[in-house]
Amino acid sequence: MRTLERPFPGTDTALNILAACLLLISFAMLSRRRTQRLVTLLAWQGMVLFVSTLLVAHSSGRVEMYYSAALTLLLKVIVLPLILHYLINRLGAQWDTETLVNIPAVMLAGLVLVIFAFGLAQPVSVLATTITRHTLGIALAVILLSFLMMITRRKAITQVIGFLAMENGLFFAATSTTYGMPMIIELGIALDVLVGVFILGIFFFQIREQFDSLDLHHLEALKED
Amino acid sequence: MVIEVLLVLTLPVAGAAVLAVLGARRRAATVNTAFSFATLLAAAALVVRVIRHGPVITGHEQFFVDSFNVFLVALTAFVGFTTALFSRPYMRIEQHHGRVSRRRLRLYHSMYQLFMGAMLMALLTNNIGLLWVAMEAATLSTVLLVSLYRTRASLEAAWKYFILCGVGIAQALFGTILLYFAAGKQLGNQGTTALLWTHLDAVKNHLEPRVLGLAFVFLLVGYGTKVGLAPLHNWLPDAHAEGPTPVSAVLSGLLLNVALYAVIRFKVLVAGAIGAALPSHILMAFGLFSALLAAFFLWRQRDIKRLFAYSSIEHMGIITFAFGIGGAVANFAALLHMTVHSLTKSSIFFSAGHASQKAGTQQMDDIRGLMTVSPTIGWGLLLGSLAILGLPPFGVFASEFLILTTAMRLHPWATPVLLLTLGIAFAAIFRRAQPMVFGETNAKRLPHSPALLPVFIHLGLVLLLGLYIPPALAHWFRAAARLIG
Amino acid sequence: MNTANALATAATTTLPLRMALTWVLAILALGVAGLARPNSIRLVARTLFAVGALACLGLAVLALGFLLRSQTPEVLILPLGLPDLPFHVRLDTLSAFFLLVLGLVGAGISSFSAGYFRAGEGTAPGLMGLHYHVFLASMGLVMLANDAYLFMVAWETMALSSFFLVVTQHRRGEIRKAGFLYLLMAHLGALCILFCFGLLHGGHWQFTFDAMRAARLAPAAASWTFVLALAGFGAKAGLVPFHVWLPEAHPAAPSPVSAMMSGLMLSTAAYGMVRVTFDLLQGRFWQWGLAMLAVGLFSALYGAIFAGVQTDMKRLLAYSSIENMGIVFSALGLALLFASSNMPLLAALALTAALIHTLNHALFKSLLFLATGSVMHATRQRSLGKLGGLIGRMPWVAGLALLGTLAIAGLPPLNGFVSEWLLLQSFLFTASLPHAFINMLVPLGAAVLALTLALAAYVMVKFYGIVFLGQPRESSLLEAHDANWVERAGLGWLGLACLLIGIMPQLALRLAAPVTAGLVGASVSLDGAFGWIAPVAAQQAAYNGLVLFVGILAIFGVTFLLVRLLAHGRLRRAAAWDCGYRWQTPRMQDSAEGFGQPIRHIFGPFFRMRRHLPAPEDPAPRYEVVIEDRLWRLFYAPLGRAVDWLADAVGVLQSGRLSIYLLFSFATLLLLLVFVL
Amino acid sequence: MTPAALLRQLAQIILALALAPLFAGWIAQCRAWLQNRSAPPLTQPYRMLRKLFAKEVVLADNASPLFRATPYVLFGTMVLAAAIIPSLLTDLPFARVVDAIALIGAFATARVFLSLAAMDIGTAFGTLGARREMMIGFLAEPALLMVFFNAFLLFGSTAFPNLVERYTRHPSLLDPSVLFSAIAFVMVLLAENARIPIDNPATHLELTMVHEAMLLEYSARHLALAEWASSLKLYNYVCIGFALFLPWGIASSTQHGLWVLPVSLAALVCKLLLAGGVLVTIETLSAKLRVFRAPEFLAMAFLLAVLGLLVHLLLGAA
Repeated sequence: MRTLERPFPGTDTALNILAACLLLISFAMLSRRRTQRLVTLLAWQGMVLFVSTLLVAHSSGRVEMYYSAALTLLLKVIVLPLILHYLINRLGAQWDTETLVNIPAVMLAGLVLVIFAFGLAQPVSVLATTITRHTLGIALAVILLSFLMMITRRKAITQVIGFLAMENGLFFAATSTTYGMPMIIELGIALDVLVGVFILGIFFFQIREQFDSLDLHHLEALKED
Repeated sequence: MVIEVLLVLTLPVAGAAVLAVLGARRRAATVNTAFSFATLLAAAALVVRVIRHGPVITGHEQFFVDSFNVFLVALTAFVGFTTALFSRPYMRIEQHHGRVSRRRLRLYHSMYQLFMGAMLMALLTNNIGLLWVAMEAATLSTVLLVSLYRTRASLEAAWKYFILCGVGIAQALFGTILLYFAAGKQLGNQGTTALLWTHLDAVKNHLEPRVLGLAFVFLLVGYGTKVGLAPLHNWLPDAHAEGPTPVSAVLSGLLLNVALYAVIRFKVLVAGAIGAALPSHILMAFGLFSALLAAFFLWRQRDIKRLFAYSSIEHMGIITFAFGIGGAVANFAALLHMTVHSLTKSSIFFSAGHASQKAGTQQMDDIRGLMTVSPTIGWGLLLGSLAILGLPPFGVFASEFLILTTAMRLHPWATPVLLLTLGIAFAAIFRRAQPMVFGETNAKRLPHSPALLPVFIHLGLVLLLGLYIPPALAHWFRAAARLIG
Repeated sequence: MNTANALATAATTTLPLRMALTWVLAILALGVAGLARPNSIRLVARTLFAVGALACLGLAVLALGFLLRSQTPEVLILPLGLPDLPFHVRLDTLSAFFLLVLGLVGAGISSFSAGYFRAGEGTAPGLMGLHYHVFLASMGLVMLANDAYLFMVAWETMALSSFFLVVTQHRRGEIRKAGFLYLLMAHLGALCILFCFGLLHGGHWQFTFDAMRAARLAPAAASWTFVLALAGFGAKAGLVPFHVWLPEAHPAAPSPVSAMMSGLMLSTAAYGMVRVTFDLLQGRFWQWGLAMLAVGLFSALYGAIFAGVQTDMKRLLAYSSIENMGIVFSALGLALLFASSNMPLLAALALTAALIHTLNHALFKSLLFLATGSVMHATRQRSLGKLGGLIGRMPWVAGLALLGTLAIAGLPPLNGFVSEWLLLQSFLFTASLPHAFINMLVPLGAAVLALTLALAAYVMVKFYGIVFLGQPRESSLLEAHDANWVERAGLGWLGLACLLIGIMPQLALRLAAPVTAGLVGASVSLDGAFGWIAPVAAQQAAYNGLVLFVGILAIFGVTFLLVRLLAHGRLRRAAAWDCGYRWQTPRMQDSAEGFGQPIRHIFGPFFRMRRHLPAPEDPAPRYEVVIEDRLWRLFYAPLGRAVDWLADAVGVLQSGRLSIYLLFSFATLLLLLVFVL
Repeated sequence: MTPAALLRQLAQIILALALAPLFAGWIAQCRAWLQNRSAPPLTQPYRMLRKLFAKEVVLADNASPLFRATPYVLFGTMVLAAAIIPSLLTDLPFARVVDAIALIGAFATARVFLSLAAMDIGTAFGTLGARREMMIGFLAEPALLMVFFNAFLLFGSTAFPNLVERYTRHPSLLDPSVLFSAIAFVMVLLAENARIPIDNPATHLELTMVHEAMLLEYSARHLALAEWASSLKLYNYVCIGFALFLPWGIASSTQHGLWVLPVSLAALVCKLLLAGGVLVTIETLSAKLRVFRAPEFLAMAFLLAVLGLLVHLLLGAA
């Protein structure tokens, strides 16, 4: 049962602020129509993660957290957005927009989810000994929100973005509840995410050439009835 | 690091690399088979070692072999080998029919090996984080296999498979994090100790119940998606129907097992922390619901591979139900059922694949009179279906016998559901299988002779398990049943 | 009734049991041997079936010896099966009795088959031989099994192998349908039996019958067990409403197989019922007896009525099997009534009636089915409307079939009458039951039984008269040939047994005595002179088949001699009187439909009839009547529709839209979270 | 069984053989009187039998051995029945081994053989008759069985001698149910013996025949035996009626001495004369039913018999 050394004034407030940003971004993603905007938001999300990880690393004084922060920066802020932008340009999907139905309702659902997530995380976070205890609820909220986003989206790319946002939420949960998973696992996860995105890239092109569109309503042929 | 474990883990990966380099030469299929066979040998050696010296923990505790995963490792390696054996002529015929190009075969072979490696890793690792990584890897490697034909349907199936399982696996990761978090308070967050199943198992009674409850939900939803529990099952029939038959065989026969294995591993921990009641009831409910739903889906199928995909859902449901019941007998039965189901189901997919190759379609209404045109395929399909329907003296009957009798004793309320499920499933599958096997036909000859040796090896084993279970296997089953509690 | 310990005490020597197992394995081996040269009729049919007949004979002799000599149960554990549940086998009087039935009848059928099977009967002979012998052996194992697992394995193997035999000619669609229906019903029944064992077994691997015997269930559980057993074994026995498969499946199979299914497989159902109800549950509540009695009687009447209106000889016999099994089950119900109200002697009487009727039914039903087989080989006809006058062409078959017909019609001095007499006797004593209102009900039961028995006679007269008597309805029948001597041997064997049991019923009684003694702790009195049965007390009722037989023969002979002595033997052949109508043709004889007309008329409500009557000025007059089973529409069709509907309904879940799927998993997640919260 | 008993047995059989045709003749006479016709002599049946025995048999070409054996079987079963039923005395060795149920069996045997023989030639009318005969049979048989059941419940035996003796010893056992079963029995008797209202023994219109239609193909000695058998059948049924409902005068096994037999013989003859009268009256008063109506008639008989049982049990239970 280790306590943290070198308490750093204001760290937790900063972290809470960052967490709030994260939540804000998720809501923004929930309501954005333009695909490219979503990518940008995703990048911002990564940025916030990077900063928070740095903070946690600095306050907890764990070396490997710096690595994981660097990894975050590399993967979530630089590489993935670049790949996505590249794909969007190659697929000529810059101007793709979602036809979202009834944003207020979705927002309301999102709100309910957030409350639900807090309620869920409350008993758990009181057990947490990390300085970031209260952020678990937010992490969970981010996950659920991006889940909601995936449900509401109709385009392949946006769905993937939602998927990546969910990954971010997970990552945030990992850093906030426990000071990150062991390095090896982190690497594994990162690798998986990277490979996943590559495969998705391949998919986009295949889907594109088969259906000459990335709209998911083409992918509704396999059904019962 | 114990050499056998090392071999079992590395051989498939090496195979993947070699095959990726080797490309689509004519010998690729043979090399694939060879590597699978080597893996099988390594697994056999591992089994022998376990029989001799008991459980193994190795590689800085990152890997372990106990009575729960040893037979699954053996089973996976074995079915992997037989499937490779089967896929050799099968894929050649597919190529001959022009459904796959030679470049795709390269992808196919190396991904196949990678998939095997991932599953073995998932089975052997002691580290729940690695377990997650391996499962994800398994998903990724099979996604490309499912979409191998590049048809619209296969792409759609692969996409759904990817998204659903990806999202699911993400939930599982969150569950893993929560577990790690809970364990940190006992085992400390330094290093990977808090992720090692053996250690978790040691302290499971002291883990924080509330967190474990949450974690279990996320893990169940996550890995349950891959098990194909309704209503998380929707990816399964599509992926099975649209991928190449060998892939369907390994998906049904192995991947579902591995996912279920993960679920049960976590169930053990959670039951230790919050008591067995809650997880048991959740599992039973999931199992019954999946089985019943699958039965009704079976009733309406026209596509042969979809049919047997749904039957996999049904059987996974039954197994989950049995694990939910718990206790020595039910767990024993569930483990036995895992084994015989994967053997039977893969053999069915083998013969179903050749049957649909013959008829040139997967529509069952157009497949007729296999018994007359090629008796081996006909008998394979018929016996396989009868076996999977739980007719003795096949092994499926043995496990179902134990499950049903135990359920009848402990949870009589489940009886009507089970009766309905099994009755409808029987009628649904048999009314389709019979006309395919019997009657007149218009099928044409195949360009290459089908490889049905695996079919009859599998069926032979299933028959054996119905009448006689080797002591070692029985011992593992019993020990694992005790472990699962 | 503390029969449990009486039965559980096992003997030290297990020689008979080992021998029984050896015989069963030998039969199995014969089946496998056929695969050596699957296409040679000479090897498979002529040789293996003949040897199989001998093996059955050996089994019969063994069982006979056990019943008359040792009678102490023997148990054995085989090194097969599940790790903690090896195969337990047991030979006691009950199983011995049914093994005797199996051996006796199996010998007849096998020897007939040796002459019967020709090339090109659908499946390859070797395969058919395999299925045939597996079928036979699995029935033997059903009798020997002493734990639920082995019992179920043997039981389902029996169903499976017989299914393969049913679909021998799988190229014909209706036969495939019949096979499907058959296997489905068999499987559902097996599931019921499985669940019944699930209630009986004692938790941890306690699947042996001994353990089940020891476990005293709570009344509710016991009653559920009984209901499940009745459903399961009733489905196999073809009791209404689970009878639909029987008239489809039995005719579909080759005749020897029909004989085995009707004669032997149905007996295994009776065996299972006795085993579970009397042995394992130790027949505790009279309500069970009443239920079984009601179901049995209804099935009996139902079967008889439907048999009366059939126009296909094998379907007719199949329905008559339903009738006979109904009789057996009503006898069992009666025995249960007596046993549960502590009247062991009367219970023994009814049980004896049930056992002996099972034996008799096995004998004469297989005899008749085999006869139909010969007829079909000789004429290629199954429809009664195309047969007739065969007594002149195939005297052997006709003569032996006559024996079977008289026996199944329950006429003295043949065996059918013996069991029916016993059953009626036991019905007579129901007035002494301690339940007032059952005393009211049972006479009605007796009335129904009497009606059924009389109807059976009607049906069999129809069967025999239309097939063998009169003039050939088709010109092709003129060159019908008689059965070959091997087939005759098989038929003769069965006929002989019918006659023997008829005139010496006390032999059968002596065989049944140890069984009833073991199960209900009493047995009908065997004292009295040779050939005499006086079940309860001689001054109450007695029957002597031998004296009756001799009496009839004597009077017959004396009359004949007197007529010949006092009068003369002059005789002149001439054409039959045509009532002055010269243009009569054989096709003007009364048809099967015609003969069934009174039954259609009287029992109209039972049927769903579609009839086409020709108008007087029809250029091509055509009479057609189609009889359907009401239960099919009332019970089965709606069931199928319901499943169809539900299957369509669940299709919505697989809508093909990814977001919906995601929604499902999302909802599941939230639901579970709420659940654990 | 002692030779004396055997002798008595034989005596009763011979008596039955002798009396049966006479009884038939007596009925014919009564009918003639009731219909204001000049009656045929009492021995008319005997004359006919003699004539028939003298004639030459004309056999259909396709007649099988079954056809030729049937008359003997009929005759045999009926004689056997006569041996069982205590018409004159109860101390009958045969009656101890064949009880009432077996008797029904014997009658059924006769019926089945007759029907089969009728179908053997393959003429339309034969089969028609056979069908109707079997129909009547399967309705009448249960009714008769129920009558016997009732008797069993009253006197606790299905063996005729015991029935009769208990009955004669304590008539107190008699109760209302007997009335029902008596009526039922009479109806069965009419149906089984091809009397009006079910069948017309004197008809020569084939379409309405039942019994006669089955005998159409028989001639000479075969016909003679068949006719004799049917008269025996009637006689037997009447004797069953006596044994069940008015057993007085039948010599029981306990009483011995020479005077016994004449007395019981006298009683029997009186009862027969009476029965003949009653029978003819019924026949003359009722009209023949259509064949389709026959089931209703017999169902009524069946119902009455069962009702008798229930009445007995109700009173017994009360």
